[in-house]
Amino acid sequence: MLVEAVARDLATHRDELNRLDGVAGDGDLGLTAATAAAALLELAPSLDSMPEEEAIRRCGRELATRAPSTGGTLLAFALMAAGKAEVGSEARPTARAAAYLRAAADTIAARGKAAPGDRTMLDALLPAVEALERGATLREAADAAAAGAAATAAMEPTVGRAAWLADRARGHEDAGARLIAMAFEAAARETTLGA
Amino acid sequence: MLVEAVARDLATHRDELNRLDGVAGDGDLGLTAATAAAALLELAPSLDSMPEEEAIRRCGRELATRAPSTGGTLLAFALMAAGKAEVGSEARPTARAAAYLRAAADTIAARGKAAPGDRTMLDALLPAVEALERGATLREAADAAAAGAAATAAMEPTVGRAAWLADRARGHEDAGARLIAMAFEAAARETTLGA
Amino acid sequence: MQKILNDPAAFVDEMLEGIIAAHPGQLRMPAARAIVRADAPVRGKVAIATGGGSGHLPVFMGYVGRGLVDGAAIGNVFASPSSDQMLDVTHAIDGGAGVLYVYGNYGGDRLNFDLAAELAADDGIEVRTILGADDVASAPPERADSRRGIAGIFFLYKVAGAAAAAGATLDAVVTVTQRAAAALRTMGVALSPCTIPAAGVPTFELPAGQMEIGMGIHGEPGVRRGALESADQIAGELLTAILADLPYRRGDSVGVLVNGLGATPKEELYILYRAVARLLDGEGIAVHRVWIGEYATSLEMAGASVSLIRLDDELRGLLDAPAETPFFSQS
Amino acid sequence: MQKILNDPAAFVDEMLEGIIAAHPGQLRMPAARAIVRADAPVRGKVAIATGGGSGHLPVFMGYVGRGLVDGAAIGNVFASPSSDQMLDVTHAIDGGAGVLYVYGNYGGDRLNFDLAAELAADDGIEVRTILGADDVASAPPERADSRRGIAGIFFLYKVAGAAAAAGATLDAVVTVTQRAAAALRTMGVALSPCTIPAAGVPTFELPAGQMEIGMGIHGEPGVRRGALESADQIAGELLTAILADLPYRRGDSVGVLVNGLGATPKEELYILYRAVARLLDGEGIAVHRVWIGEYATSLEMAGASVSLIRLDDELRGLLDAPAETPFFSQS
Ligand SMILES: Nc1ncnc2c1ncn2[C@@H]1O[C@H](COP(=O)(O)OP(=O)(O)O)[C@@H](O)[C@H]1O
Ligand SMILES: Nc1ncnc2c1ncn2[C@@H]1O[C@H](COP(=O)(O)OP(=O)(O)O)[C@@H](O)[C@H]1O
Ligand SMILES: [Mg+2]
Ligand SMILES: [Mg+2]
Ligand SMILES: [Mg+2]
Ligand SMILES: [Mg+2]
Repeated sequence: MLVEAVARDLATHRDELNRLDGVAGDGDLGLTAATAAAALLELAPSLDSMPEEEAIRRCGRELATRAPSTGGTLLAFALMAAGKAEVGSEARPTARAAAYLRAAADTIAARGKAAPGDRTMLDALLPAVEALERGATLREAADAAAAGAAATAAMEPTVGRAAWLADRARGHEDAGARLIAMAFEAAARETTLGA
Repeated sequence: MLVEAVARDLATHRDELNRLDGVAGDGDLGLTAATAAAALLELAPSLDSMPEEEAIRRCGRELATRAPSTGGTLLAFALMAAGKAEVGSEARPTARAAAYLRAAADTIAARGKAAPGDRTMLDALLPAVEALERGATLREAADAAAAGAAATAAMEPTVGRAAWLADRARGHEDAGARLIAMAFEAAARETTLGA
Repeated sequence: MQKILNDPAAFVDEMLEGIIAAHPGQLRMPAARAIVRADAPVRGKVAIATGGGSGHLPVFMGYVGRGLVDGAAIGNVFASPSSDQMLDVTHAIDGGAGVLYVYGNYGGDRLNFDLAAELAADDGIEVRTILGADDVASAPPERADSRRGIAGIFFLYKVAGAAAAAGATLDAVVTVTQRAAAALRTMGVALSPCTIPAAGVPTFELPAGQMEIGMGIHGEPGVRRGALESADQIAGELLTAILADLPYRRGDSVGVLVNGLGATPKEELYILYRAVARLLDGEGIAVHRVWIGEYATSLEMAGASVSLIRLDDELRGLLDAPAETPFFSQS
Repeated sequence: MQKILNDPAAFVDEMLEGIIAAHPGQLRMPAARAIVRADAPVRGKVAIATGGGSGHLPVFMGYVGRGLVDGAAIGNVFASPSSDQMLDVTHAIDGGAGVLYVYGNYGGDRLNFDLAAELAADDGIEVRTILGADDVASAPPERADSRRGIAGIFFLYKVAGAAAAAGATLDAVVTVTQRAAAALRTMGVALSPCTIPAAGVPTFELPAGQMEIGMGIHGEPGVRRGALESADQIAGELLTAILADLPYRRGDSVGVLVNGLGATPKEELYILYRAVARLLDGEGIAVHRVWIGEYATSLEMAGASVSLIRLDDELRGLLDAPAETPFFSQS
């Protein structure tokens, strides 16, 4: 199942995410990711019986309670909004994903007062959403997210903890962007394998 | 001048004495020695005009005020007692030294409630005193002090900080004994050079 | 990781168990990770809530008590508590006169406290918010509202808590606490990193012989890294930045907080204060009262911060008022 | 050496200048390195003097104040003050009702305090002495009078200070403080060394991943060195030794002090206390009151100690009495 695959994968990147977050932030995004992953793995069995939208909202509520850091809370808001997105029930999986994730990205931008280029998760998420909206496969969306994350290494941080000493961050990817890219990568791999 | 030569020499052994004291004690005997040395160097010019006994007592009072650690205070008491020892004014320098230092050793033993073999300064001082009492030269007394200090490496500590975990000290000379040996060595060297 | 703990994942909950076990007459935990005064709610009194990540004791729950704050929501180390926890605290302390949230200006805390405030409003509780944003090193004056909150928040707790204890209305507490926040500046220096227990390795590297001026209390970047300087030089650099920022002027009366980040001995804090006192004296600024010790820590980080708050008669009275918690007592 | 200081040789004097500058209303320095209550001597009250080496704040001068001690003689880091200083303190605090010396059982301090007591007696001041010798790790019971004094001395200050403040005679203060000393046991664990500023290098090595159980607060050897264990295991090992030594028994009422040595965060002290509380509960020993924080430090050493004092009604009353110094306040 997708949630489980992504959660299991994220937990393995704990130290890398901590290290990236430590470059300019407080070095705990890996811990947040691991906590979130554990929470989602506990939750996963109960999701099977729910409609897709409800399952997505449920994941968001779980993150809000169990992983309430900046990154975790923004993702929680994002998932809660995604689960309320207008999605044609007939739509193909990638089209549904595009609709959910557009709502997610808009919510992060609004709640985080962040714009593209601000060196945040958004810089990995938006390219993936746009790719899906153009009809790309999940594999292609994951590559777009990875490219977006890679590009953050050259960006000036202007929001979040990283904004406080811009210089130290340069040359390192934003931790939140990397996390998004990892999640897409795990999802793409799972979908391919499962297909 | 003897006081100056010994003081100047002791100050150079600061780190070695700290290290030895740190093996089983609190690692500050070198600092005490350096502080004492600085105090004696300040005092030295004024000593020239005093009778020998008074100069010795004055050194003791200076240590009592400026270097009041266990080692420093015992030496202070020792010098104050030495300066009151019965010394034939006709006596040769090494005989006078023997009398002063016998009083010093007795005082350390009494005030410190320490006996030979307890792994203290006394284990370097007593062999030197005994040598002087047998008519040895200062050079020979210094060698006796060094041998006495070396022997402390094999002794069980029973007094002072070192008594608390006997094992850790084994194989290392007692810091206070080493200090005494150093002082004799510096005195012997100065006397030879000056002779 | 030279730490006294059991399972790193249980760090926060075991610490809270220890705190409740140690101080049952003064503190209680009405819901998970929600710490309030044992006698909360105090009927008719404006209630003060705070909260944030763990690893900063006595921030946050160390200030829960008489004359200070009424409750605190406690997150994982360096991570925000959830809006649920904040709402739990809000309900447990609400005495019918409104609730003031006072916490540090960090993204996660803001997102969650704002949501909690909305939910509390739905439940009919009036909530107001004042952010600690005292770290002059974290942003230039033109972006002062994006500054981090660090040790100076102690003064906001003290002012808000004393005003509320004296019976002020929510509006009055907000007004005087806002004046305190506007008159408050802090800057710090870090001499070593710290290790989040669950991470197991230091958040960043700071080589021996180096210091970072302006570092945040979670290891966020400072304004410059360089060779470790003398206490007098450090005091000079911190005070120069602080004094120019408000600015503080000749004739001002100030409260001073010299805060240790965790591993720095009190001896060193007093050597630092000696330099601060001389510099303030030279500037003609009068010290009304000083607080020196560990008021907002960063686990076992070595380093210190200096906070100044410019005082008027009302603020002096509130700072001098008695207060008592298991971690802080002033009579 | 990651320290905030100027000249290492000026460490003690600059710290004292900082303390006097910070707390002029509460403390004064009538002679070099002699710190006394600003209002000393208190006429007719038994005066309590203490002192010892620097590097242990709030020990020693942090306990100078109302309800605690009247004065302290301050030595170099980890080195005894001189008998002159002790005599200066004695004269400055003598209120005509006699003076009690309470200090830790270390060679240099004993030699100097004993000489000071003799000189004070020559000046017509009656002086009595009680030694802190609470460290069970430092000698077996048959040599209990050679034990080191560590953090438990806080309880002796508290008891003696409260009794003296209540107007007890010198004999009465001595009697109750001796009872406190006899009912008091401490044991600690070190997780890192510390550096004497003037020495510039750590006093000893303690590799990461190791701990030393029973180490003294100047780095004196403990009873065993081994792999760093969990908080629960450490609490078990410390309490086992402490409980067996007095021994403390089912039904006893105790005061508990969990003391941080310098670099260990309060969070960890509370995790340690959680384990201590469970163990005491299991033994049927009732905790009357706890003190948790930095009460006797060893510069920036990481580690902690646990002290127990068995209480009777009189001791409970004295421990609960109010006290106030710039470093400690209890109401
Ligand atoms: N205002 C914001 N808008 C969007 N994303 C943000 C914002 N602030 C931080 N982030 C993202 O969150 C990540 C950090 O998450 P996390 O470690 O949970 O934060 P913190 O430890 O500061 O609470 C950053 O790498 C960035 O991608
Ligand atoms: N009771 C004693 N009698 C004689 N010598 C002693 C005694 N105790 C300690 N010493 C000597 O003093 C030395 C330590 O001196 P010092 O470092 O000044 O002591 P401390 O730091 O414990 O005050 C020891 O190496 C030992 O030689
Ligand atoms: Mg983070
Ligand atoms: Mg020593
Ligand atoms: Mg965080
Ligand atoms: Mg010493």
